[in-house]
Amino acid sequence: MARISVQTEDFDIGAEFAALTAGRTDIGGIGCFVGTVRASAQDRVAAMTLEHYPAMTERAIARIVEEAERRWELLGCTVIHRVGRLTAGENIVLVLAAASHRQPALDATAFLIDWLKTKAPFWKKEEFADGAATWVEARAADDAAAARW
Amino acid sequence: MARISVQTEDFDIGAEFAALTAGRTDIGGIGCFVGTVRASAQDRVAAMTLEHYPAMTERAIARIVEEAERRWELLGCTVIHRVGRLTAGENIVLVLAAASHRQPALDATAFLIDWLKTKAPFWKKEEFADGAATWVEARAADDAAAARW
Amino acid sequence: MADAATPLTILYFAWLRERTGTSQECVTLPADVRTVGALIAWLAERSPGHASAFANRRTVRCAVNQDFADPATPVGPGDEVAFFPPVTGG
Amino acid sequence: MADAATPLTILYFAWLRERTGTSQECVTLPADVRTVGALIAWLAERSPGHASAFANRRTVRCAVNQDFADPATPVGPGDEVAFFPPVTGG
Repeated sequence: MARISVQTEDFDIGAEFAALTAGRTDIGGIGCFVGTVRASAQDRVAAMTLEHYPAMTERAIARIVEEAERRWELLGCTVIHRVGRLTAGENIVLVLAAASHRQPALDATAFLIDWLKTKAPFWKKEEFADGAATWVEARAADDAAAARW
Repeated sequence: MARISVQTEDFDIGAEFAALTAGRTDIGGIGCFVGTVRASAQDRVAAMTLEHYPAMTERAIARIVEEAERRWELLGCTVIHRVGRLTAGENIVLVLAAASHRQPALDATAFLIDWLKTKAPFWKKEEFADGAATWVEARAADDAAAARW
Repeated sequence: MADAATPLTILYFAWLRERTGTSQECVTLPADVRTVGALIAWLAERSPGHASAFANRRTVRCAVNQDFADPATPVGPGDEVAFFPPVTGG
Repeated sequence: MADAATPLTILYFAWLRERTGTSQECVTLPADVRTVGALIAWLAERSPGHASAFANRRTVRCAVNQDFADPATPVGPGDEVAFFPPVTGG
């Protein structure tokens, strides 16, 4: 039931909402999160490259979605994660979760992005304005966020 | 900075995301919630009419947004609430909150919809398939959700 | 400032509008009506519809000049006072 | 089942790929290498790049046949074993 995609091209947020809700009258709320490439004043990230483990990625995302479906009564779910080189301001990830009421929709959205950050095989390499490039290190805060659930 | 609109016409989710993030490279995450008219199998809501207090509504929403901006460092915020008659499946409300990281974006989104449900002057009258119509009663669960923050 | 003869505007929403049969009325207050609570007691006497609208005060909410108010909030000439049920938007 | 001579496929991602200088290699295991932990110790001997990739094992994660694994997870002929840093997507 869930739509899962790992792709290089950008996603169309409006079209994904429309596809998730088309013809449905049982949905009361849709939670959504979009992650984007941030270039803060300090670190001046110009771009990043997202590497992944193709044979495993969609399967790992499917398991995260199944876990969300076990925890909440979801009426639909979309996870799209981009890979390849993305420049500052570009979309990285889209999560949508639809439910009959807002609380499960919002909780499932937060759960999905927390677990994607810690349990799906993606790695980010950041390129800085001065030409340097480094692999992003996993954050303890992300592990703590994922462990809340 | 926030975009607030109370309107009869539908909103364009993709266009609202684009307007919020256009030209920005400081945003790391955008949280979103869309509320829709739900017609469950049991209660068979065919439509609802949203009444509001025009002189007060946008001001009440602006105060809720200001409170969110006091609590989280938001980089942008959109609240659109529809009024008038809406049929099953139609959009009611859109909340967007952008921040440098996902947690404030998601928390602010949940806060905004919780407070909108309890502190903005809107009233819903539901029409059922059999022609009956009743004013929706406020839910204790909504007060509890708003009081969490 | 408005003088004592300046009317108040009273607005009703949702089922308070339906029960009173009006969305808006202008009233000139007796001198002893100086709070939302006293105003409700006074308005409830105006008609059976008003009495019905204000019968269960726990379900009535109020705003004075577009700010949420409570029974102790002062009201006076020139104010806009709105009565409505607990809100149910979002 | 694969016999003992069937090679394993080893995949490396992110800085493990950069340090080992390879994204994929096929290896035939000695009979005494039967777990992820033993495999790491054995691979670390293959080159200075491999030694560098596995120098700090706390920062190395593993999947066996596309499932997350730990040092005690069994490995054997025909398996696909991937090594990578803690994930940072989303």
